[in-house]
Amino acid sequence: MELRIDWTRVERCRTLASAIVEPVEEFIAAHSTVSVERAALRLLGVDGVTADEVPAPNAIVDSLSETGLQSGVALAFGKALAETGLDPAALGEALALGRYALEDFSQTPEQAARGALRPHVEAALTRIRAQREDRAARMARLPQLPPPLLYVIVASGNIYEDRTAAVASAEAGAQVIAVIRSTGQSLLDFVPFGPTTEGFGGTYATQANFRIMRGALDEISEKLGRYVMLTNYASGLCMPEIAVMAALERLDMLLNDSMYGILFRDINMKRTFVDQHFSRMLNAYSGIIINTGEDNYLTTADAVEQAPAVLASQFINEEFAHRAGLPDAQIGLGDAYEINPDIEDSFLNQLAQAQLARQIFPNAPLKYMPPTKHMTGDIFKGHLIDAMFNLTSVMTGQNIHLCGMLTEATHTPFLGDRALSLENARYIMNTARHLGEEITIKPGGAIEGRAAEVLEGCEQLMERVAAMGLMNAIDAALFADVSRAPEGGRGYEGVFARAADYFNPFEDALRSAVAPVAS
Amino acid sequence: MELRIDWTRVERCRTLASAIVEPVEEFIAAHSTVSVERAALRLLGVDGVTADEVPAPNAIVDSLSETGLQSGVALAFGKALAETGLDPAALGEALALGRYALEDFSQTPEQAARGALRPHVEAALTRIRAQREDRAARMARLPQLPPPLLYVIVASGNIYEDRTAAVASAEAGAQVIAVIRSTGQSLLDFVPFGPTTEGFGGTYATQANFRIMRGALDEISEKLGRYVMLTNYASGLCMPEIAVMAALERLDMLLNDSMYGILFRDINMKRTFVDQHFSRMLNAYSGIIINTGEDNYLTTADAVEQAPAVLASQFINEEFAHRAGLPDAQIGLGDAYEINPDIEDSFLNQLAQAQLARQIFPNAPLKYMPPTKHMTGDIFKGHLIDAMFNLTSVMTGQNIHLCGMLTEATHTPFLGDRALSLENARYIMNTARHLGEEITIKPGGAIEGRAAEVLEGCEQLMERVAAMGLMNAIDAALFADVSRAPEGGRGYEGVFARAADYFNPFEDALRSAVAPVAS
Amino acid sequence: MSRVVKPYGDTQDDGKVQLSFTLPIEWSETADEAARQLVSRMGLHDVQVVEGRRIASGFSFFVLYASTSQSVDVEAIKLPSARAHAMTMDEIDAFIAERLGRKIRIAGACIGTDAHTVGIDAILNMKGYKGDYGLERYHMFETYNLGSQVAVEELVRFTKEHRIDALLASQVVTQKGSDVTNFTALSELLEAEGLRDRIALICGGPRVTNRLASELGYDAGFGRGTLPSEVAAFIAVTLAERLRHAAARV
Amino acid sequence: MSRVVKPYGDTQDDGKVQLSFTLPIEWSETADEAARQLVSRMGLHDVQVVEGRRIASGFSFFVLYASTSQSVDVEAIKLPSARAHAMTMDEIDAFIAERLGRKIRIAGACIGTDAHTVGIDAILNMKGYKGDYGLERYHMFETYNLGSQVAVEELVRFTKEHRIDALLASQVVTQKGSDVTNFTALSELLEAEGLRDRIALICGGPRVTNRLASELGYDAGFGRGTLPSEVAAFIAVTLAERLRHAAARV
Ligand code: B12
Ligand code: B12
Ligand SMILES: Cc1ncc(COP(=O)(O)O)c(C=O)c1O
Ligand SMILES: Cc1ncc(COP(=O)(O)O)c(C=O)c1O
Repeated sequence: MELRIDWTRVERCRTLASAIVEPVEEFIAAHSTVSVERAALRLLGVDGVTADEVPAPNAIVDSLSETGLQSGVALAFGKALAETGLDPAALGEALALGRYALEDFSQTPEQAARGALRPHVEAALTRIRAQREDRAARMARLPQLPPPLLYVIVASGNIYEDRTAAVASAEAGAQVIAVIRSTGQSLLDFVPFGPTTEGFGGTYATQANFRIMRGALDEISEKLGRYVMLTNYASGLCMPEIAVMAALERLDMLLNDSMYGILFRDINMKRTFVDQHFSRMLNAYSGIIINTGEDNYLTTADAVEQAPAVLASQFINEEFAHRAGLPDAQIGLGDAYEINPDIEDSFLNQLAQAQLARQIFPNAPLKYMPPTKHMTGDIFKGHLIDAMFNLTSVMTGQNIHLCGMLTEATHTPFLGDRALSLENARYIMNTARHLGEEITIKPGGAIEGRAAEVLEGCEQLMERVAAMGLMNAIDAALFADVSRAPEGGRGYEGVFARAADYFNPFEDALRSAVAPVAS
Repeated sequence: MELRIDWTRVERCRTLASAIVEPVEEFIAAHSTVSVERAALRLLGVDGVTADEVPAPNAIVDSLSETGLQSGVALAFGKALAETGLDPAALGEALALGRYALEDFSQTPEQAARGALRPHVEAALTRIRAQREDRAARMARLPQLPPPLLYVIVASGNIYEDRTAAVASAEAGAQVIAVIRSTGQSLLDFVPFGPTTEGFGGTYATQANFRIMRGALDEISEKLGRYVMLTNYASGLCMPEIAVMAALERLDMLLNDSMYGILFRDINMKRTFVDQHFSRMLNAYSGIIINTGEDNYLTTADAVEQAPAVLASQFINEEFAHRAGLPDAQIGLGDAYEINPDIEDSFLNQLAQAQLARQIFPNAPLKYMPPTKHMTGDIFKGHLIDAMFNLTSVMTGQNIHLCGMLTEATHTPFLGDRALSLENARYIMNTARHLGEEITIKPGGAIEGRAAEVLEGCEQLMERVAAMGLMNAIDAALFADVSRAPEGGRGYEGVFARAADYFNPFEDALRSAVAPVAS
Repeated sequence: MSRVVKPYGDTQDDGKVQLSFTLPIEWSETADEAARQLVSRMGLHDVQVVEGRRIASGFSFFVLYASTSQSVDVEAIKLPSARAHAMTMDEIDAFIAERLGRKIRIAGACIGTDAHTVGIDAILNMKGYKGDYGLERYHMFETYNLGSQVAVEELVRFTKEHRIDALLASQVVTQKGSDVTNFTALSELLEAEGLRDRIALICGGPRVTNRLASELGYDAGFGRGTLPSEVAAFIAVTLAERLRHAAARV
Repeated sequence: MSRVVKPYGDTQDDGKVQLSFTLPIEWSETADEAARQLVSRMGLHDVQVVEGRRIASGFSFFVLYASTSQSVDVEAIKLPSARAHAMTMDEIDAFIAERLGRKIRIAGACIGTDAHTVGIDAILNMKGYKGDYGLERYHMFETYNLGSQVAVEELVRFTKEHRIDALLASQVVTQKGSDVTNFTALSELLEAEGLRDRIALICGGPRVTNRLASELGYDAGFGRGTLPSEVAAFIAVTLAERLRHAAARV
């Protein structure tokens, strides 16, 4: 059911995306953030918390002077490594407990620091590569069900209940499990520590929680004979650190959007741009598929009106991702089924939009988000809206399919809700498996017309954004009707200009390992 | 979404249908049944019951000698009319109460009888015409919602609860209300009398119940500004009588199949053929749309295998209907969504079948029956199967749409079930209203292939039926895997050969009013 | 040993239950509250009316979630299962040949005015159900399928005439308790005719449970999803037991 | 006068209710029976387990229909409705001008870590909700929308500083009772700061009911489907009443 598309417009949009992203990339190259630095420490093996429950990476980065920070924490930490002869984990603990201070070692020559770091950097990258290879081996051995990948969320607030839920979902047909974070975590400028059992509307993303979940899913994957993927959320104030944890614990996907935090969490844009870049380089190296958050445009604003903005955001996310070295196969661009279900022919518009994304991004594993905004307590109607979403997905060949819940308006999913939801997806996708291949879209009809309209609107929007620059465009509320100032929002204090001697061994290593992709 | 169809095959099927029906029509012309005779009495105005609760029409027909019967009850009754000077209702009562006996008047000349009957025959036909005109006027004044006509059943067993349910359904969007009959009524060789409050799995079809329901629906039609139709079941041992009641009480549709009773209720085939003919002539005259029962083939046997038999039955029902004077616009041919929902691409097969019927019978108001057989106690899944049925219906332009119930496997519908069901239909049909127009079917693809296969299978089946004759074919279990002997089954004792002086003034009047339609 | 369980929403023992129903009242905030109170009276707490709306004049529909404080001890459930004797067709035939040494005579019907024969056919017909052969296919059964809408009197007459060993009655329509009425009529008539003790009396249908069957004085009841071999095994084992008891009494 | 109603299936007072839930047990006939018993213990009768199946190891899902013997007297429900004062925007503005003679100062926020602003925005923003204008559009309101994830302390500070007359708190996330926790924290802090009596304190969110609000010591609570004008009318009437009472006391 191919649409005829004006490909010159598509090319123009890609050119515009590059023009839009280029200046931001220059800013990124000249800056770092506290979270990038903490991520470097985590990669080296620093973990744990202080007596006051402050995570060691935070304690250490916060202990740096401003100039110390501007050179990158790796340098100071490397010096201490060289002097103390401790391994990074032990050193991190000692620093966190205040047994040493980084400034004690400021006189150590840079070369010694680099030398001391080298084996640990290598070790970290080796660990990540090992996880990547392990994943590849498991996926080859434990093949997945026919596409799309059915994706469900667990969100009880308690990692152990989540584990039960995840295993049950996998048995019921889920191919991807996402552990939704507690409200507020994305605004924390640190990553909580250890297994957690208390969250609201979700469960904290901690490395221990990642590990518990990965262990359970590995076990059930073996039992089921198919690899079940795990995902979590990076976007927020700690994108780089969560990317590290995900790499180490073999998550398979990660929510990672170049603008989500800015628009939807009022996180400073400069902070977000720098953070997303580093975290995406890591994602690229880890073989993790990112999931972008275009669905969020549609939860507050009207889905018909916002369709061009969604497409524009997909182009921009793609460009940022390419620049961070992510190949198409790892760019899970988002879209959502959020048009008011009571509009006549709304299904046709949904089809148009989904198929348009499919054709414009043929190699991206598109991530399709379910209806949420128009879901109500009428679970019976909700189940039907989900069915039409499932139908659209299978007709247009989406890849990552977040299953809608009939109880969307009521509570984070119950175990039984997830079973019904998976059954919904399986039934619809099976009964209409090859429908998309057996029909053609009427040339010049309503569906093609809608697709053309969206593409045209997208191009116009991107022209405006390119003309004023991305940061000013966001300031001017060109995305999601939200205005964010370049210096406003949370976490701006954590952004800093790199000194001339700024040093981040991981960035260097990743840059040579994951080359930017030409869009 | 037109299918390319081999029209020479379609023509061949129509030729075969004519060849199949022709000999049966000869049989019909030479016979009558007790129910046809009772229908004549009812048309004349005979009603009520004897002291033993035997309906007056039964008591009177049963009182005739064999030869008396063979001349038609009208003759004997006409003689009594002439002699007593009573009006038919009063005469009927007097006969039922045993105050007179028909044989008392056997010496009266035939001419006197005919003369006495004439005004009452005229009056009956005038009443029916008046109802037909009343319907037309109401429908013009109170226009219906966009097609298809949403049709729901009420079946509490109690006509007063049914009335509540019918009004509520109309408010919730129903355009047609069917009152389902109690189990067993189709095997009764009489029609129960008066309002009834006790039925099992349905409510008795009585003239009083018809009237109660029609009254309630007329009232709500005015309130809603759209005419709500009423329907009930004719097929069974009393097809002609129920056709009379429906004509008099202004029902708008009637289940009336030329073979249903034979195959699914083990009613004698000769009885059924004669009865369906007379009842359909009446339906034609009353402007009542018949609904045929092809869906029943699919409730016991496999829907994929039986598809050719369904189509064959549609051709045969069409031919019988045409011979009884029904124009296409009054022939609601049945089909159903009964393929196992868990078969891959089952939706494609359903589309193929529904669209095939649509194109072969372009002027017939197709009646599309919902999934029943594969519905289970899992009401959530059931609601989804109904949704795909709804989608098929709107895509292929079905006309009369019997709404599926999520509780199909559990109970006759609750008031709330019907509301959910109507909401399901409305949502799906609205969100995908013009989908059928916006797509084309891949030439030579799976959908077209399936349609061609069904048509071919149908032709083959009809060749066999034509070769052996319809009665023998039914004996040989060529339909629905059920074998019925020409002289077997219920009600055969009520079939009789017409004597040379057989007289049925209604048949004569109807034959000249409703001319057979050329297929 | 006991194992007490509660409904599971997303947390062990949260007791979460979903409900829906219609109330014969016009929708309003008060109607929502009426729905809430009604569910509270069922002993549920944390009642949330997540949907309440008018579906017709004078009728409102509600969807609710709530927590029950009730629980049930799964280990304490003593359910005499009619499906307990898993055997294959060949095993059952061999078992009958050995223990009874003769064919078992079986009659089945859909009784009363019920015409839903698919279920009883699934049990009796050669073809069977879900790949499990029907009773007609067994060497050691002689099977009579009387079809649909068979009056209880007729079935009892047939049982007497054909010296039936096992009688199978089906009921699918359950509205206004018509199934219970017909099942009861059958067992009472058999009793009255002095036939009850001689036969294995079995009922079935989608709403039948073995518990209901014993309440009605049947030897067993089979519900949705029954396989023919489950019924066959039950008949074989039951009649063999009877023979053993009868032998013991001699 | 009383009007006692029961759920309506297809017959007046049949009491029919649909339920579904998950039990943490492997599916079997016994599991069906456990589900049945559980629902019986809720005081329901004629319990029918129409669906029971395994959804994962150790978990089964059930759908049931049953009849409740409970009923509820609709006339006896005394529900202080927060939505009782139907007025248009112009009427409300006029009412405030006449009764209070000054603008009402309103602050609204989504409190705690909750970021769901769509609901409170629907009430406050110009644009409003379902064609009903938001409070910002009223001449006689001066409105501050503090947005999302506003700490209770910050909101109370703001209330004091800006001499707020009516405070609107929203909570959409309700998991583990976080909504009740945050609402309670807010009202307690206002109390502690001596501000509570001076303001109209209002909460809202999809799971809020006016009943819950009064339990938590709020003046009113607004749930799903609330229109801005309903809130506006409540604020106007409540503050006018207070003024009258205060005047009376002088
Ligand atoms: C097919 C069907 C029909 C066909 C029946 C064809 C036939 N020859 O059987 C037709 C179209 C004729 C029909 C008609 C009617 N039907 Co009907 N029908 C159904 C339907 C769709 C499927 C039933 C079925 O075949 N199930 C498949 C079989 C294999 O399952 P089963 O019966 O449960 O049998 C299994 C077990 O229960 C068990 N079993 C069953 N019997 C026995 C007996 C013994 C001894 C044993 C050991 C085991 C056993 O073994 C079987 C295999 O596992 C159901 C809805 C549904 N989806 O369930 C409605 C349904 C049963 N019908 C219903 C009704 C009301 C009717 C009518 C009365 C409607 C009307 N007024 O016109 C008519 C009248 C028929 C009559 N006189 O009885 C209602 C019954 C409501 C109720 N609970 O009272 C249902 C539930 C639909 C509804 N929701 O309204 N129906
Ligand atoms: C949109 C949405 C989002 C958007 C929010 C964007 C935004 N700026 O608001 C985004 C995508 C960001 C989001 C995120 C999350 N969400 Co959210 N989200 C929703 C969704 C789809 C719709 C909510 C909505 O906008 N409703 C429309 C408005 C108009 O309705 P309303 O809020 O009820 O408001 C009306 C009335 O209640 C009332 N009202 C509301 N507040 C007030 C206040 C006052 C004073 C008054 C008078 C009246 C009033 O008036 C309004 C108009 O009538 C719901 C699901 C659903 N369909 O309901 C989930 C839902 C609310 N989200 C949920 C969750 C868990 C989350 C997350 C925590 C998930 C996660 N872990 O990542 C995050 C975190 C957000 C956070 N920190 O709080 C859950 C909450 C579960 C629960 N009951 O606890 C829901 C129910 C989804 C689910 N089933 O899991 N979400
Ligand atoms: C891209 C992206 N990142 C992160 C999140 C979750 O963020 P938070 O924890 O702030 O709700 C979302 C939520 O939808 C998202 O789309
Ligand atoms: C054509 C037709 N007539 C009549 C009936 C109802 O007949 P009975 O009352 O025998 O169930 C049906 C049932 O589906 C039917 O399809």
